[in-house]
Amino acid sequence: MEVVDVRPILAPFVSFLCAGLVFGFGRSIFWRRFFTFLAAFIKVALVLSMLPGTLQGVVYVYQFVEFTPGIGIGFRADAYGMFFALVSSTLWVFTTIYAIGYMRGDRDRVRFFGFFALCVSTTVGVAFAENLLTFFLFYETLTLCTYPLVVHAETPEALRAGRIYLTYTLIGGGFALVGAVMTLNAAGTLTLAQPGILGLESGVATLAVIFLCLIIGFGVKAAIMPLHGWLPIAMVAPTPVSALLHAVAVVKVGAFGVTRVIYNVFGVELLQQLGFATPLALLAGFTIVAASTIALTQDHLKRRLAYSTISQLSYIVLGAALLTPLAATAAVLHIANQAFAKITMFFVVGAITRTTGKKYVSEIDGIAARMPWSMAAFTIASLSFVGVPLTAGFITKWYLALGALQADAWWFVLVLIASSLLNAGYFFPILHRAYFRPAKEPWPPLEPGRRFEMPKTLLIPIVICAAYVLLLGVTAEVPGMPFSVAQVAVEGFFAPPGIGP
Amino acid sequence: MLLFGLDLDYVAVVMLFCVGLYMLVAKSNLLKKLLGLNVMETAVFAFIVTAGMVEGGDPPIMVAGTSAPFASPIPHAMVLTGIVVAVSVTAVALALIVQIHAHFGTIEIDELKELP
Amino acid sequence: MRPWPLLLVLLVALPLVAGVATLPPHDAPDAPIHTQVGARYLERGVAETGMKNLVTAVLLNYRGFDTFIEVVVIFTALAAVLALPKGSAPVPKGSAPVPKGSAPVPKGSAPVPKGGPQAPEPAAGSAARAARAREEERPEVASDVPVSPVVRFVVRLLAPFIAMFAVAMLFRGHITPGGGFQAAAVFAAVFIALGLALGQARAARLVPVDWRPWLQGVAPLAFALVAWIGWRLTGAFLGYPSDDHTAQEAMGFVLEVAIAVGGGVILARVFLEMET
Amino acid sequence: MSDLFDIVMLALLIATAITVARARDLLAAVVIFSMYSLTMTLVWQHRGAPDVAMTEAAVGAGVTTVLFLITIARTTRREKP
Amino acid sequence: MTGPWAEALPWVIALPLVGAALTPAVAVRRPRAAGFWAWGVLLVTAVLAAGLVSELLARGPFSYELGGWPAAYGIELRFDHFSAWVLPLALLFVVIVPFSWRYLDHVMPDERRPPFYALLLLNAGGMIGFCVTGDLFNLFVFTEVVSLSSYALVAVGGRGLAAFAALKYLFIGAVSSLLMLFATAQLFVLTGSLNMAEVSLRLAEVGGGTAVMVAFAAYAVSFMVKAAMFPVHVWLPDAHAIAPSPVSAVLSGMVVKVGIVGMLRVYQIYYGAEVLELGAFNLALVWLGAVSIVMGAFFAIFQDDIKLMLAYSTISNIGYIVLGLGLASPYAVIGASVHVFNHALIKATLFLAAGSIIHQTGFRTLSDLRGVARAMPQTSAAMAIGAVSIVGLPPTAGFVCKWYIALGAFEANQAPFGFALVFGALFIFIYYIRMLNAFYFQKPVHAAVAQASETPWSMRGPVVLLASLCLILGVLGGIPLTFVEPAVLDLLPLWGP
Repeated sequence: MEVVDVRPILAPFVSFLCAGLVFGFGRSIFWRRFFTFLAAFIKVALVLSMLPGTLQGVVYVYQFVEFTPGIGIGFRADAYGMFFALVSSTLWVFTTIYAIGYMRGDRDRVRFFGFFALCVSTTVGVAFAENLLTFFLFYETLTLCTYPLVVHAETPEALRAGRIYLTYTLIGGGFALVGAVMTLNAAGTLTLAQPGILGLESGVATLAVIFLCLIIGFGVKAAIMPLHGWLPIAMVAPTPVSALLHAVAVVKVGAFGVTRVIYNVFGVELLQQLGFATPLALLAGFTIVAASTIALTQDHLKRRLAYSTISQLSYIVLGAALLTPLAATAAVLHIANQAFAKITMFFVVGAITRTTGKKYVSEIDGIAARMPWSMAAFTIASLSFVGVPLTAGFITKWYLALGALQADAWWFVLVLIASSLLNAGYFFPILHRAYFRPAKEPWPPLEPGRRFEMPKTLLIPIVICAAYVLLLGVTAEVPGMPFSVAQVAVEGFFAPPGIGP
Repeated sequence: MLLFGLDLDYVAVVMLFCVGLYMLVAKSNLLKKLLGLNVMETAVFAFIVTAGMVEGGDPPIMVAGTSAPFASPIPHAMVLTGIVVAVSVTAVALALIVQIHAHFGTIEIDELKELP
Repeated sequence: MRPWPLLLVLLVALPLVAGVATLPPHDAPDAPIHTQVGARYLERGVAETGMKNLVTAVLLNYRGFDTFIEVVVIFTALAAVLALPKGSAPVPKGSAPVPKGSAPVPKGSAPVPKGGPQAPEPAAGSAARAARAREEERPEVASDVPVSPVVRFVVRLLAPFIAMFAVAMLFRGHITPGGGFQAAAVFAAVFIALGLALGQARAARLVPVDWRPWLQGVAPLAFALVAWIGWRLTGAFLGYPSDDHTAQEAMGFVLEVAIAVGGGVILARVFLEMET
Repeated sequence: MSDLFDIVMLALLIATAITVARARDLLAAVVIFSMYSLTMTLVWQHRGAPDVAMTEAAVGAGVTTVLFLITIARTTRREKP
Repeated sequence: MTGPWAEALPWVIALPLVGAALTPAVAVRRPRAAGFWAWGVLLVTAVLAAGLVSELLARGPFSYELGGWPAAYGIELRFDHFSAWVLPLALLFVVIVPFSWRYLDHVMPDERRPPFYALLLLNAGGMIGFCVTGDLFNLFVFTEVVSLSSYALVAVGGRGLAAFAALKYLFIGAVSSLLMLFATAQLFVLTGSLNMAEVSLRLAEVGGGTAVMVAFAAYAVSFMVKAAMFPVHVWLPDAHAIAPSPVSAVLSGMVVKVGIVGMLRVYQIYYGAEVLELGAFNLALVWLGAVSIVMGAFFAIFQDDIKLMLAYSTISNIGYIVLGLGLASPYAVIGASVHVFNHALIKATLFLAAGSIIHQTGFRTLSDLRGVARAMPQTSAAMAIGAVSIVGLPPTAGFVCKWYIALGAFEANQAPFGFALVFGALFIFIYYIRMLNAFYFQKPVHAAVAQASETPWSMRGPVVLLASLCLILGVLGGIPLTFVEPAVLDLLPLWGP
C-alpha cells in the first residue's frame, strides 16, 4: 500500500537544512551544537514516526520534481529503506555526541560538522531513494561530502588518502552512472520496484554489462575485494569520520546499493535465471576470508578494524547474493548489527588514541585497567563479530548459515566458520593484550575531578552502542525491533510480482 | 568564360583567396598577415559580385540609359556591407598591431613567440 | 618557403575549387540568383521603394536591418579602438618610417614603462575635460613626416571641393551610384588629408569634442529612430509607408545623412586615435 | 573584347596580390595593395556594380590604405626575412 | 496568431545596440555611470526577452517581418525554441555587469569605461540578434558584431600580451567569418535567397551536389572555429585567460556558443532540405567532440594559472556539446542543448569567482593562491560548486547534461562514447581537485592571500547567485527542457544517423 507522505523527503532535508545553518551560524559553538542536535532528534523522530506504518506494510512515497520526463527525484520509504534510515539516523545522534567530545578544541569544526550533517542527509536520501537516478544523485553527493572529512587533517598524508578515496569512488560512481543509464535504456524506467525492472528481453550480454557496471559502481563503496583499496588508506580521517565512513554512511550505502541492485533492479527470478549472483557470492566469500586474513597482520588498530569492515561488508553482499529469504534477512540485519558493533569499536579506538595517544595493537598492553568501560564495550563488540550467541552477530551468522543451506551453498558454511575463527583470531589478541598483559609503562592518570576514564561525551555513545549490540542479540523476535523491519523488507523482496511490499 | 570546364572568373577568385590565405598563415609579419586577410576578403567579395553579374547586364539603377538585363542588386548590397565590416576589422587589427609594437618593439610573430 | 602553409592552402583550395566549379554559370540570366528574390526587386523595386538605385533600395529598405547592424559594426570598431589601453610609450625610434635594420627591443629587456608622454589618468568625472585639454595641447604637426607647403596648400584648396563631392554623392545616392557609406569614406578621407597636412589639432577641431559622443553614434540612433517611426506609421519595424513617396524619401534621406556623418566621424576618430 | 579585358584584369589582380605577398618593404606592399584594390574596383565597375566599385575605391583603396600607412609610420617599414 | 510581445522581437536586438551607441554620450560627465547605464539597458532587454519567451511558450515559434516585407524579400526574424537562449543570455549579462563595476577598478582607468560597456552591450546585442535572425546574411553581420566586440574585449585588460592574444583571435576569427560569408554566398548563388526557411526549401529542389556540400563544410569549419573545437581551438586559451574576468565569463560562457547555435541553424537548413547524407559528418562530430573533451582536460592539467585552466575546460565542455549533437539521438541533442545554457552558467560562476580571487589577492596561479578559502570563504565555496558542476557531478547543473548525453549515447548504441563521456569527465576532475585542495587544504604562502578580504557585495552577490543557481538547476534539471525539448523533437525526425 503506497501513501503519499512528505516525511520521506523531510528526513534528508532536515539534516540538509542543518548543514546550511551550521555553515551559516556555526562559528558559535552553542548554535552549532543546538542545530546539530535538534536536527538529529527531529530526524530520528521523523523516521520513527513512519515505523508503525512500515511494519504494517505501508510504503510512504513522495515525488519531488521531474528531472527527465517520467523520471523524477522521488522518495519512497519502503521497509528496507526504513531499516537503513533508522540505523543511520540513530547512529548520527551518537556519533554527534561523540564527535563533540572528540573534536573539542580542534580547528575547522564548522566545516566538520557541516559536512557531517550533509553526509547523513545524503545517506538517508539514499535510503529513501525511489529510483536509481535519485539513488545515484545522493550516492555521488555523499562521495563529495565525505571528501572534506577525509582530508580534514590537511596533512599531505590526508590529502593523498583523499585523492585515493576520490579516485576509487568517483570511478565507481562513473560505472554506476553508466549502469543506471543502460538500465533506463533497457527497461524504460528506473524505479526501484518489486520484483525488479529488467527483463530477459534486453539480452543477456546487455544485462551482464549492466550488472557488472552497477556492482562495480556500488561495490566500490561496499569495498568488495579488488575494489577495497581506498578504505584502509582513508583511516587517516578523524575517528568520528572513520566511524561514520565505516559504520554508517559510505560503506553501508555501497552495500545497500548492491542489495537494491540485486533485489529491486534485477529481481530474484531474473538473477536466478541468469546466474550472475553466484560469481558475486564467490567474490564476497573470498573477500570475507581474505580481508580477515589481512586483518590478522595489521598492527595499526584502525587499519585492523578497516580490514575487518571489508570482511564484514561482504557478509551483506553475500547474504544478498545467495537469493534466499533467510540469507536476505541476514543481509538486511547485518547492516544494523555490523554498524552498531563496528561503531562501538571505532569509538573505543578513538577514545584510546584521544586519551593515551596509542594507535597500535602492540601498544595497548593492560589498557583495560585504565579504561575498563571502553574495553568492556570493545569486548561485547568483538564477541558479536565472532558470533557468540546473545549478541547481534550471532543472529546474522545463524540466518546466513540457514540461508546458505537453503540455497544449497554448503561451502558458505565453511566460509562462515573460517571467518568466525579469523575474527576471533584478530580480535581476541587485542582483548588478551588489554586485559592480561601488564602495562609496559604506567598509563596517564585520570584528570582530576573526573569520575570516568574519559569525557562523558565520549563514553556515553560507546556504552549505549555496546548495549544496543547486546539488545539486538537478545530481542530478535520483539516486534518493532530491527528484526521485524528486516522481515517485512525481505517479504517484499520475495513477494510474487504484482503484490509488492 | 570557361577553361577546362572551369569557370575562369571563379577560379581566379579562389586563387586570390589562396594567395591571401598563404600570406595569412605563412608570413611572420603581422601587417603582412593583415594584408593577406584583406586580400582574402576582397576575393570573397569578388566572388559575390561575380555571381551577381549577368551577361551584358547593366547596373541595377533604373534610370534612363540602362536597360534589362540588370545585375542582381542583392549581391551588391551584401558586398557593400562586407566592405564596411572588413574595414572595421582592419581598423581594430591595426590598432592592436600598433599596441603590440609599442609594447614588444616588434611585429614579427617569430620574434613575439620567443618573448617570455 | 615553408612547406606546411602551402599544404594548408592546397587543402583549402581543392574544396573551394570543387565548390565553385559546380555552381550554376554566373552570367546566365536564368540562374537562381536572378530569378528568385532579385527578380522581384528588379521588377517592383522602384515602385515599392521610390528609389531608382536598387542597391540603395536594398540597403535602406528591403534589407535595411542589415545596414543597421552594419553601422553598428563600424561603431563597434570605434568602441574597440577607444577601449584599448592607451598611453604606453612607443619604443624609442627615429623618424618614421624606421630605417632599415633597426633592431627590435632586445629580448628580456624590461617592459616599456607605463604612462609615457600622456597626462596621468584623470580622476572620475573629469574625463571629458581631460580629453578636451589633451586635444588642445596637441602639437600643430603631429605627423612625423614633414609636409611640404605645396601639399598643405593643395590639400586646403581641394578639401572643400572633395567634401562637396561627397555631399553630392550623398544626396543623389538614390538615383546614382554612391550613397551614405561612400560619402562617409570621402568625408573621412578629407579629414585624414587635412589631419596629415595641417596637423591633427587643426583637423580635430572639425569635430568638436562635445559633439563626438553623439555624432559617432548617430548612425545607429538614426536607424533606431527611423525604425521606430516606421513602426508607428506602418506597424513594422523599419517599415516605409508604401504609398507615401515623400515619407519614403525623407526617411531614406535621414538614414543616408546619418550614415555619412556617423560613419565619417567614426573613421575620423579611428584615425585620430591611431595617430596619438 | 570583354573577355580580353577580364583576363587582363584578373591576371593583374593575381599579379598584384602575389607582389603584395612578396614585397619585403611594407610600404610598398601597402601601396601595391591599394593598386590591387583599385584594379578590383575596375573589375567590379565592369561587372555592373558601380556602387560596390565606388565603395571599394573609397573604403578599400582609400581608408584602409591610409590606416595601413599610419600603422607603418607608427611601427616599422621593413618585414624581417 | 501572435500576441503583443511578438512586436518586441526587433527591439530586443535594437535596444542593446542603441544603448551601446548612447553609452559614450550618457557617460560623458561621469564615466562610471556607463556601467549602470549598461546594466539598465540589459535589464530592459532581459524583460523583453522574457516577454518573447512567454509568447513562445504560449503560442509556439513566431516570426517578425522587418519592414513589413514578406519573409523572403526582406529580413525575417524568427523566434523558435533555440532562440529562447536569448533569455538566459540576457539574464547572465544582467548578473555579470554588476560584477564588473568594481572589478574594472584594477583593470582600466575610468575614462575607458564607456567604450568598454558599449562593447559589452554590442556583444550582447549581437548574440541576441544571432539567435533570433532568420536570414543567412544577417547571421553573418551579427557574427561580425559579436566577433569584433569580442576581439576588443580581450584586449582591453592589458597591453602587450592581451593585444597579441586578441590579434591571434582576430585573425582566426576573421577567417572563420569569411568562410561563413563564402558559404552564405554559395547558398545564395544556389538558391537565390538568403532567408533560411526559403533556402532550405529551395535546396530541396536544387538537390545535392558538391557545391552544397562545400557550403556545408565551410559553415561547419567556420562554426567549429567559433566554438573552439579541438583542432581549431588555438585562439581560445590565451584570449579567455587574459581578458578581464567578466569578459572571460561572457566569452567562455556565451560567445563560443555562437558556434553551437550557428551549427544548429545550419542543421535546420540542411536537415529540412534533406540534400546531404550527414551520417559521416555526425560521426566526425562525435569523434571531434570526444577528442576535444580529452585534449581540453589534458592541456588543463598542466596549467598553474587558474584562468587558463578554466579556459581549457571550455574546450572540454564544448566537446560535450558537440559530442551530444553528433550522436544525433533525442536525449543526446537535448543534453547538448541544455548544456549550452548550463555551461554558460557554470563558466560564469567559475570565471567570476576566479576574478574575485584575483582581484582581492593579486595572484592568479594555484601555487600562489594556496589557502585562499579561509580568507574568502564564500567566493571559494562558489568556486568549489562551480568546479564540481563543470565536471558533471551531482547535484549540480553540470550533471544534468552529462546524464542526458550519456543516455543519448546508449540510446544511439554508441556505448563506447557513453563510457568516454562519463570517465572523461572524471579525468577533468583531477585538475579541479588540485585547485580545491590548494584553496582549502593547503597553507597560504603569501601574506596577501592569507589576509585577503571578501569582495564587496556588488561582486560577491553575482558570484553567490550564480553558484546557487548551479545547485538549484542541478536538482530542478527539468526546467531548461521546457524550451529545448520541443525544438529538438521538431528537428529530430529529419536528423538521425
